[in-house]
Amino acid sequence: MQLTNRSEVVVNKEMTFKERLYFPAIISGLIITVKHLFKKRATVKYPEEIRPMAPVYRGLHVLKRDEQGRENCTACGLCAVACPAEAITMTAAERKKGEEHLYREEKYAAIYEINMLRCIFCGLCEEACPKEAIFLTDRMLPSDMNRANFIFGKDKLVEGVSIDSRIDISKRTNAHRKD
Amino acid sequence: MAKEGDRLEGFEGPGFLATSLDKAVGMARKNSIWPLPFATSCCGIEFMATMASTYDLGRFGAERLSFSPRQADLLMVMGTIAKKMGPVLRQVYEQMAEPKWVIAVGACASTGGIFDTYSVLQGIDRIIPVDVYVPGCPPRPEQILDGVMKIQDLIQNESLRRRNSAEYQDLLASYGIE
Amino acid sequence: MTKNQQITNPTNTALQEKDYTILNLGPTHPATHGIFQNVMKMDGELIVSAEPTIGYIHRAFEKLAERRPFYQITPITDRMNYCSSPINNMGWHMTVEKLAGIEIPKRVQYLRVIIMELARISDHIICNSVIGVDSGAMTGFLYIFQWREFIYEIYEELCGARLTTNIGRIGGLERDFNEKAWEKIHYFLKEFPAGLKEFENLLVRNRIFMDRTIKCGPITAERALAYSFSGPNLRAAGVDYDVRVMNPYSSYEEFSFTIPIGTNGDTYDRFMVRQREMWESLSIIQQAIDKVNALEDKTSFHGNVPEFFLPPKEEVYNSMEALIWHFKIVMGETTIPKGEVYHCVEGGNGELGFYLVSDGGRTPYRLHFRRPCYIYYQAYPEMVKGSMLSDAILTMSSMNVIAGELDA
Amino acid sequence: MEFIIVKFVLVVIVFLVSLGIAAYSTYAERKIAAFLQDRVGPDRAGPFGILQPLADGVKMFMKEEIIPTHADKGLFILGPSIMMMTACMTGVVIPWGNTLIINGTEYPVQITDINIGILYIFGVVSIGVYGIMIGGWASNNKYSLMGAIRASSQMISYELAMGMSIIALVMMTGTLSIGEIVKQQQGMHWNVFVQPLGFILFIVCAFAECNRTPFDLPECETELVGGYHTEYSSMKLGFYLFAEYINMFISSAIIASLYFGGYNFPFIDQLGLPHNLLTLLGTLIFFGKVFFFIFFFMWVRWTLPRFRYDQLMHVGWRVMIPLALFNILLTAVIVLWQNGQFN
Repeated sequence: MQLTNRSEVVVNKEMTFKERLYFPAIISGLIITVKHLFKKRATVKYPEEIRPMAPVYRGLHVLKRDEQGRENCTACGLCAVACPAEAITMTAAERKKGEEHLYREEKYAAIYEINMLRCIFCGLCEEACPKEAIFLTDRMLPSDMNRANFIFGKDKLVEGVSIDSRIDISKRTNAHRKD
Repeated sequence: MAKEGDRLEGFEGPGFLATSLDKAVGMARKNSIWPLPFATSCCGIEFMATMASTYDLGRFGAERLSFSPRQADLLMVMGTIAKKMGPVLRQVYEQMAEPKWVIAVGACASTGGIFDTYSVLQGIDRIIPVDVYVPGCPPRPEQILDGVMKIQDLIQNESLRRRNSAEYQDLLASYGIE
Repeated sequence: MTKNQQITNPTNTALQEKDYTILNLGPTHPATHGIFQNVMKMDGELIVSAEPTIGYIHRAFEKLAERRPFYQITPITDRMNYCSSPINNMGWHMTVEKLAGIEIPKRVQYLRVIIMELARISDHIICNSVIGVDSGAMTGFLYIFQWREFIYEIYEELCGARLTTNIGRIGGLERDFNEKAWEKIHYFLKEFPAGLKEFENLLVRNRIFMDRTIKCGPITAERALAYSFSGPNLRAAGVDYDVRVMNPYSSYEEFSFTIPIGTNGDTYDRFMVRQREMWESLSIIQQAIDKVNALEDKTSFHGNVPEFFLPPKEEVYNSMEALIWHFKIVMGETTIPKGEVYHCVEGGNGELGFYLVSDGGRTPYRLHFRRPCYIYYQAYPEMVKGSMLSDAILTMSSMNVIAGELDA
Repeated sequence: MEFIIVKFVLVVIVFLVSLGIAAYSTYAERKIAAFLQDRVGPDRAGPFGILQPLADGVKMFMKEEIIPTHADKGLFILGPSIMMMTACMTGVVIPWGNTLIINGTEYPVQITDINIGILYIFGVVSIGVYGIMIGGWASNNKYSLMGAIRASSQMISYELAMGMSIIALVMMTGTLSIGEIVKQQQGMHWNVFVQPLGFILFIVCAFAECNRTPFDLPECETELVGGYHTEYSSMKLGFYLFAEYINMFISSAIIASLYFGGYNFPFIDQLGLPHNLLTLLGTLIFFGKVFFFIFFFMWVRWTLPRFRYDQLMHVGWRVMIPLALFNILLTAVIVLWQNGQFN
């Protein structure tokens, strides 16, 4: 049945005498496979070597601090709304006097939990965040034997205060949404 | 698992001979895991990637897939398990020969993931005991390999007697598996 | 071997119901891709009748989508045909854009074409190499899968994920292609043909493979149309129907490519049609790159739709309007007009349709996915009837039936 | 007495070598498959994964034995036992080397050179089919049963062609003793040059007899899950898998001795080495040939797709057997002509 003039029959089911003999095709197949004996192995031996990942890879989340070491998150809840898997929960708290060095905004997340087993790493939370607080990073999440360990609280999500323990996300922010 | 690891060192434990036997058998078992890929959806494709040349699960001695549960050591549940599939999964688990381990790969198998709906089982640990959870949707092959290595650690430190112990029987009983 | 296809048991007439074997193929059979059950009535190795059962991986996509804002449905579409999730993503975005009447710049359309054709290649790689695996030739799979792995790398540069990409947003792409992505695409275009050729050499003219696949699970054009087949499976039956040509989207009308068709819709036809489509996809990608380079517009990666596309972060901090849009979009409070729309794209394995009914609320009123696999699977009993068990398995893998999409 | 001791030592050596080579064939199979597929293969059990067969063996021994409730218990155990036993028995008649001269006595490096060696091998191999058949039947599983049916019909069909291809060889050599056949191939007079068609038929049948791809229908994973051994676990499964590799080793040895001169190699007389050293060298060369064929078995396995059941039968009955008959006819004509019967 012809609907357009762009079609072309691409199948040839007639076998030539040579193809009927089995052996020519078998031998050429054997030659193809044996050539690979001498090729470079494609394998990346994972625990010893690590395959380079794209800097924009969507892996383990991080809650960023600003330059002065204050948490960016203001517990607006947009990430929780945007999460299709409903993996994020948070409880907001009012910043008290004397805590200005801890939290950038007046409101902060007292509890911030991501259920890493629910999370589908789609990156919508990162996009939804208006405060550049949550980012997905190119770190991998390790497996675990205990299901309860996958509820990541602030202790595991917030990056360290010292400069060394900061997580570099500059590649993401630069590449991200720049007109 | 840590408990058994400790007991290996102790004097009142099964004794030196037994522990070295445990260790030798553990070494052997850990390097000869035959996985049963229970691949239902997306994670199955990533498992293909794990089996393929770039990651090569075969390095861990695990390239011999055994689709028959009798011969498998490791049940890898990959992908969504719907409620209709639950009994099947459980039957496969029951058919496996001891010692057996289970790894839940991906969000769907571990918790149901994004599919919090009427038809999806919210985690396979509601019907069978799970040893290692691998997060991600789907996890990278590296993460799957990481999970397999965790299983290897478990196997290495497992006492030969664990499968006969009362705790293990209780664990199975709590899932209603005799 | 053509004569042997329709072997019938000489004692067939004398057989009674109790003489047949009932064989349960699945739900955990190694060759059911995903989860199906086929209850086969067997006469020795011959299949007398097959009865497929579905629902083993029903995940209620449509219901799930009906309580999600439009932009959150993209990750759900990822998980339908997970071998080519970018096509699903793009299809969904285009559906919403069609309903909301959003204009997409030419550059974005071409970029989308590149992504979709890459996805098509990766889908066909899986399908064709799995035909190889199911017929016993494992090695070709491992050779060609390295190229799929490379496509994963390209995806990773584009969106940050390998399989479930969640690529693109309503109104455009979430970010422009970076240098590394372009580099990798060019490398792919240069090196992949050799790999594909090698894979073809390994199987295509091998008599064992030809004997296995020719006349295996055939379907005529009439029956295929009656079942409303589409995609490579329909083309293999000899109907040159391609959504990209018949109902162009995303500027596909500007590209020139041939529609490969087969003759009688058997496994070999399906294999060859997919194989040729990969070559066509390569040429389409090349044309798209040329078109992108020829455009004046070098930067745009989304349409000018502030009510759908999230503003850049700097603007969110500095302008009140952008902040309001940001909140409105994330909360799903953007106004989508009332109405209903059907949009279809040429997915990895057929016409992937989205039927969307909107009542103007924040979620779809009703959303139906036209999943091609669901349709193919209806024809499966007819296609395998009278053939052998091995044929049934090859037919299954060559139809590229994907459980996640089938059961939705 | 001395005779018994010598034979006993030989038997033990051959038995251990067969087992060792079979064990390391599993390792080789994995490594070769990996190398052909751009992978690395097992490399974490010991250096280069060299302890992999050991790990597999220990694991299988320590695994739980399952005998399904509906299985016939006696036959279920009998299946793998027959398979393993017959696999180990065939090594008896293969000449592993020339004679060794110790203290003036000549000892052949062959357990026994019975004058119907070829028939013995055929007899033992055909018993091996029962291992698969009984195992598949006793499992009481439809997939196993199908595997068993496939295996038995395949073995029977291909044994015929195999036997016929050998008949031509026997007509040329005039003996059924393998030791004698090898001796006749002194130097470079290998039978493969005079019986090329017979060799091709024989090696194709050897593939079928060993259930290797492209003839691995009895256990083809994607159709029958595990084929005849679907229900087997632990060491019973191990026996099945192990027997397959021993069979492969023995087939390679038979191919090497029947068609590739066994322990003979060119210029064997011109080296001027002591007899014992030559014998040792010959044995090494023989094993080299065997290893090449084992490699060939694996190489083919990881390249080709498999046949379908009816195509397999088609090839067996309508291609192989006529060809074998033609080969017999051709050989007969040539033998008669050489003997001057046509003059």
